[in-house]
Amino acid sequence: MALIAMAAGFILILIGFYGALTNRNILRMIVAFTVADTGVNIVMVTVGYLRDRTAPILDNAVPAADAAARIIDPVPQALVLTAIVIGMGVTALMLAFAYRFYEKKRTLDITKCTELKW
Amino acid sequence: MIRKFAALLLLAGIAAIFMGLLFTYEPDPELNTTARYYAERTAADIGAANIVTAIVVTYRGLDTLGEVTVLFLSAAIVGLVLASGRRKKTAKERTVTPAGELLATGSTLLAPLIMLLGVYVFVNGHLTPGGGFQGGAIIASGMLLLLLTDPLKHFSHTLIATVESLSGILYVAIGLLGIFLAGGFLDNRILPIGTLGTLFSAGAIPLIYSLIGLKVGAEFSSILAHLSETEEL
Amino acid sequence: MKKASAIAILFLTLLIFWLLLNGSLAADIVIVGVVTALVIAILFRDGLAVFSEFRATPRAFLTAFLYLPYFLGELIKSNLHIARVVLTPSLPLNPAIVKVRTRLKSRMGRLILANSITLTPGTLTVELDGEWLYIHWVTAEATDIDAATAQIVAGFEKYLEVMYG
Amino acid sequence: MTIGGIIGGILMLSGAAFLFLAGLGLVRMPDLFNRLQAGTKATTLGTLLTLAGAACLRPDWAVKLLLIGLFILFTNPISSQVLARAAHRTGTPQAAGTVDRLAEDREKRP
Amino acid sequence: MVDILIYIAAAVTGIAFLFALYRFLKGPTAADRVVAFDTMTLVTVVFIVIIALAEGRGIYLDVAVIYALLSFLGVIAVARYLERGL
Amino acid sequence: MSALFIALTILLTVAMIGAALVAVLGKSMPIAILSAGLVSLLASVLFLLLAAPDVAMTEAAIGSGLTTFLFFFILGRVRGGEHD
Repeated sequence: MALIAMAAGFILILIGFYGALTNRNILRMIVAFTVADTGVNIVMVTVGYLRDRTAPILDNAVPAADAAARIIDPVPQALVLTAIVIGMGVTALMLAFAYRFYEKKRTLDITKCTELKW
Repeated sequence: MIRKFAALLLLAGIAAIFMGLLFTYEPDPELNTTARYYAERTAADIGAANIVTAIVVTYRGLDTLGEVTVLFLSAAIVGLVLASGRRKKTAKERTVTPAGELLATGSTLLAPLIMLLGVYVFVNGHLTPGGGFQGGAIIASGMLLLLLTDPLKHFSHTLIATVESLSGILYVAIGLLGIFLAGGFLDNRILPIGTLGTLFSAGAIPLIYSLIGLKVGAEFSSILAHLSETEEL
Repeated sequence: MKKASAIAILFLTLLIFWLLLNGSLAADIVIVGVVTALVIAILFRDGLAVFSEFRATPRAFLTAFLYLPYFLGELIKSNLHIARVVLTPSLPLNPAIVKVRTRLKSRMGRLILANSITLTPGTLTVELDGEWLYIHWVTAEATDIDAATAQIVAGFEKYLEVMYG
Repeated sequence: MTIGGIIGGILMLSGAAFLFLAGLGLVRMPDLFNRLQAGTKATTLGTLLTLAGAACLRPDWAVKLLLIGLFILFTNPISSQVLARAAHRTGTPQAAGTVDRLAEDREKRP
Repeated sequence: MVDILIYIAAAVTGIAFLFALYRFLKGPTAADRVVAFDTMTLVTVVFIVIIALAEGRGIYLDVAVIYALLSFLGVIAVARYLERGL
Repeated sequence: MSALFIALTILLTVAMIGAALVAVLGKSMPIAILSAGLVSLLASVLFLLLAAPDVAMTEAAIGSGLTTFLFFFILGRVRGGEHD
C-alpha cells in the first residue's frame, strides 16, 4: 500500500512539473505547482508509514504503554503539517504577484514578461 | 516545440531517479530512535494524547514559531503587493451578482457554527486530530462564507490586526514564561500536566494552540480580505 | 430586548452544538463551551439560529416533532421514485421548471421549506424570489402554479406554517 | 454477531446501494439539472443511511455521526440550490422539452 | 459476517465513486463537473466512515466533519464564480 | 482489512492522476483549479489511509479549501485574461 501511495506521489510530482514547464499562462503554472506540492507531501507521509500500525494519537484504542509498538513515525507528519501551511502561504504570494502582473501587462502570458530577459 | 521536448527530457531524467528511489525503498520494520523517544516519552513528559501536536507545539516549538512568522510575513507581503497599486475605483463600485435569499439566510445560520467548529478543532488539538493551523483555516473559511455571500463586505482590518498581534504577543510571552517557570522556551509544564485525555491537560498546550489558532485564523482572514478588496481589472 | 433574546437563542444553539461535538458533559468542556459560545454569539449578534423566529408555543413543538418523521418518509419515498426512474432503461423523464407560491413569511421558515424541497429528490429549488419559488421537477405532473403548489409545497408548508409562520 | 451489527450492516449496504444509484443517475441523466437531482439528493440519503449503519455498529460514535448527518442535511441543499441558480443564470443547456417558467419570467422582467 | 457486509458496501460505494469520476473527467459543462465534485466529496465522507470502522478509531470522524464543510464551501465558491458574484 | 485499504488506495490513485491530468491539460481555467482542489481532497483521504489524520485535516482545510478559494478570488479579478 505504501508503495502504491508513493508511486502516486511521484506521478503527481511529474505531472505538476510537466504542467509548470509547458504552460505559459501564469495561473496555470501556479495550479501545476500546487499539484506537485501535494505529490511531495504524499511522498513524505509515505516515508513515515509502517505496516499494520495506526495513527500516533493515544486513546482507548492505543494506550500509552504500548504506543512504541503500535504507532507510526510521527516526525514526517509534523514536517508535512508545516509544509502544507507554508505551501499555502507561498501560493497566496504567487497569486498576489500574478494579479500585479496582470494589472501591469493586461495578460497572464509569462512570455510577455520581457524586462528580465537578457 | 523544442521547449516541450526539453521539458520531456528533463522529466524523463527525474522519472528515472524516482523509479530508482521507488524500487529500492525499504520501509523500516521498527520506529527509528527519534520516533521511539517521542512515542515513549510523550505521555509522561508532555501529557498530550496527540503525539504530532506534542512535536509541533513543544518538542519543535521553535520551528512552529518560525512557521507562524513566515505566514505572518506572507500575509503582510500579500497586503503590501495588492495595496501598492493606485486605487482607480473603490471596491464598492464593482458590480456583482447579489447572492440569493437562500444563500444569505443559510450563511448567517452556518457562519457561527463554522466558527465554533474551528474553535473546537484548535481547543482539542492535543486530544484529537487537528490543531491551531487547521482550526485557523476553518475560522477563515467561516469568514469566506460571509465573503461569498456578500463580496462587497468589509471586514474590520483593525479587529483582525488586533487579534493577530495580541495572540502573537501572548504566544511569545507564554514561551518566555517557560524559560522562567519550567525547562526552557515554549515548555508546556508551566501549567499542571493533568490526566491524559481530558481537556485541561498537557500543561499549556491547549492555550498555546488556541493562540496559534487565533493568530493563523486572523492571518488567513487578512489574506482573504486583501484579495477580495482588489478591484476587477 | 429583541437583540438580547436573539443572542440568547444563538448562544443556546451553539452550546448544544458544542456539547454534541465533544460528546461529553465534563466540567471543563462545559466551561470552555460557555465562554466560546458567548463570544461567538456576541460577535454574530445578527446571526440566525435554527430556532430564531420559531414560535415557542406547545403546538409548534409538537409540529416540529411530527415534521421530522414526515420529512424522512417523503425523503425515502421520493428516493425510491427516482431510483425507479434511473433504473428504467428508457429513462421516463418529463423535466420542467415550475413556479409555485409559498405563504411563509419568515426567513428561517422559507429556508427550511426550500431545503426540504431540495432534499426530496425529484424536486429542486432553483430560485427563490419573494413569495415565488422556481422548482425544477424531474417528472413534472402539472406546470400551472396552483396545481404544482398543491403537489410540492402544501405538504411541508402545513407543518412549517405552524412552526415559523 | 449481534442484532446491532446485522442492522448496521444492512443499513450500510442500502446506503451504498443509494450511492450507486446516484452515480448511475449522474452518468445516465441527460442534462445538468437532472444530474443535480440524481447526483446530490440520492447521495444525501445514501450518506445518511451509511452514517446510521455505522452508528448501529459502533454506538459510542453515534453522537458524532449524528452531527455529520445534521451538517450534511443543512449544507447540501444550500450548495446544490446555489449551483442550480448559477447554472440557470449562465444558460446551461437543458434537455429537450423542458418547460421553463423561470426563463419566461426573467424575459418579461429583466 | 459484518466485515463482509462492510466489504460489499465499500465495493458498491467504490463503483459510485467511479461513476462520479467518469462524469468529472467527461462532463460537458463546468457545472456538470461541479456536480460530480460534490458527489465525490460526499462519497468520500462515506469512505472516511468506512476507514474509521475498519481501523476502529473514532477520532478519524473529525476529518469527516471538516470534509462535509469544505465540500459545501467549494461548491458555493465555484457557483458564485460562475454567476459572476465573486 | 488490508485488502480493502489496498483497493481504496488504487482507486484514489487512479482518481488523483485523472484529476491532475485535467488540472494540467484541461482547457478551462476554473475546471483546472477545481481539479487541483480535487487532487488535494483525495490526497487527504490517502493521508487518512496512511494513518495520518492530522495531515489529512490540514490538507483538507488548507491545501484543498483555502488555496482553491484564493485561486477563485484572483480568477474572478482577471476575467478575460484567462484564455491566453
